[in-house]
Amino acid sequence: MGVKEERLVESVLFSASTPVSIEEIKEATGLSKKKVDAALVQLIKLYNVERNKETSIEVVKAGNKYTMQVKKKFFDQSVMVSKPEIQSHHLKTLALIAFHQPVKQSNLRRMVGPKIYDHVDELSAMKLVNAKKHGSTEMLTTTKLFPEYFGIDSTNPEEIREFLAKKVIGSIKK
Amino acid sequence: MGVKEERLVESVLFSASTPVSIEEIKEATGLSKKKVDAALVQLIKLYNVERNKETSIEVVKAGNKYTMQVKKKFFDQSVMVSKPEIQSHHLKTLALIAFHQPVKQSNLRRMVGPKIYDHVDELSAMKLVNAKKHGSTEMLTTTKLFPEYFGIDSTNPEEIREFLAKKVIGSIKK
Amino acid sequence: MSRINEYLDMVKIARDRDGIFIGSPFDRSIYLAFDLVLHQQLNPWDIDLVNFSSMYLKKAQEEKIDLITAGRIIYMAWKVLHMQSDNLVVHMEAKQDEEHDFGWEDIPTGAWFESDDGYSYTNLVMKNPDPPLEEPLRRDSKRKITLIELLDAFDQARKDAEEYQLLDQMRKKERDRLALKARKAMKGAAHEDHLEEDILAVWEKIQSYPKKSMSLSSICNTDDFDERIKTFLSVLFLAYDEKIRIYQRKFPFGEIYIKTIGYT
Repeated sequence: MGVKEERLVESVLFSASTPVSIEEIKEATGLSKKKVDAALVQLIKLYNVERNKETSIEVVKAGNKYTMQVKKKFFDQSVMVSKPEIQSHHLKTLALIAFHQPVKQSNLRRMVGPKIYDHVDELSAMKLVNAKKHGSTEMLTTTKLFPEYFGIDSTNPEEIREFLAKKVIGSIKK
Repeated sequence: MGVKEERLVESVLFSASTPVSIEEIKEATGLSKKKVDAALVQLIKLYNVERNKETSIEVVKAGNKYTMQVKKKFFDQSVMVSKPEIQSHHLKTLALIAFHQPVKQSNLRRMVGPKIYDHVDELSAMKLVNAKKHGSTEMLTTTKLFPEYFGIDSTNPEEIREFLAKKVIGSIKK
Repeated sequence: MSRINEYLDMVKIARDRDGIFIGSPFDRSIYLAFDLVLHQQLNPWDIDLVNFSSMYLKKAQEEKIDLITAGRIIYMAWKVLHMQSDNLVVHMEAKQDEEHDFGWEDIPTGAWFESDDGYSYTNLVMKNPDPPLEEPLRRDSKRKITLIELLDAFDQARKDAEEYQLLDQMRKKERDRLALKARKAMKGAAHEDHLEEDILAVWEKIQSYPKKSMSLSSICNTDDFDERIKTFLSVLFLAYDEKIRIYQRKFPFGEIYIKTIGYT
């Protein structure tokens, strides 16, 4: 495994503004799947372990894709340069959908109130939530984009649920 | 000069999509000008000298601003995954305006349909297209920025037109 | 509940036939109780127990029913009525829910309130000021467009324009066909004779209006019913011909607005 492959994959992760799949990295770099895999393992190790204290950037698996992003502890400072896109209320509704999915819009309405209709519209438009007709209501799930967007290392609803539960419990302990 | 300041400035450079001024970095990080300056010097050294072979990213001064970018030799790989600045639909409209200029918005609408109104708004906002009131419609031309942007060696609409025509005909012949 | 309905039926039959004989004293007492409710036009869902009791006792004395049975019946009737009224409230609430909310099939699937985890998670998310999800900070870098891409785009745009022209011609043909059909259908109608002139007149009015956006009522005398209809019809035709765009802010009875901008 050459250092050069690692650099190629690094440049791709850096330049893509959204998470990229192994397939996309393969296409951009012309490397084999095996080499891309190995380079990703190396990069995750380099950024998150070896250089841990010497970089504010991390390489993470997001859904089935990979991405480079600012480490959480440096987040607040850089937030002024690139603003968050989703309102905090919408994020809460999204967190409820992700936890309870598949969840009926009518049940969600009972939890959050009628404002959820707007939220669901917004989240659907952002392609983070999927709404499927279900009798007189809609059945809501998160999309494939959801874990990618938030850098969650799983596409499995059960694991996403665990991730969220930990986050919520973490926020109480603070 | 602490390592922490270096990390803060690094995270700002990384997350900003365009080059940032010292003033902007100061504002985002809350650091003094002196500390920002020192951090930038350190970062340039770190990326371009110390890590030289262990990174595909560089920190450079662009005019009075600073930016993080992919090193030239990795550019080819990254261009495939990085998003273009102008959406392909808008780009088509821009090409039509450049070729037919000066062109009435109403004529352009007849050519490709009502979607051009949005496109013209967007292209005006990007300062690539100029829209001047002309009776009940608008007269569209490309701006001074247009030839600069595409490296076309002329600001004369007639010459831009000819240039495009030649290039397109050339590409058809191929 | 079905027993009560039986008794109510009995009362109805008794009243219809005027003085039916009820053998069992117990049934007879019940009958009397419900008879009272019906004849006194008491609201069975909102019965004043004290009032009901004294009336019942009075009647029971007249009819010579023993007081113990009468007391039991009063108690039972009251209980039953109470049950029924409770049931009614529940039923009405459910119905309201159904109308305002969703259908009966909307029984929670996730059972978010039944599972402790789901319940506390939901509560915590709602109560915490910060959502558990944070948007990561990534680079939103966009690259410049190359000249080659611009040329490709031009090539593509020319093809798009050709396609659009072709489609537009087809659309126009179809529009003309439909317009002709619509006008034929209007034949014999009161407005048919002057429709063309009306449309032209309204179009001129719209064009001479100092703004590109106007309300329907600003270009016609709203008190004149005929003129209102004429203007409205013409506006519909003009919108159909894509000369204007019409919209409403409030549906269905809000003001109709006309916009000419972009359709010059």
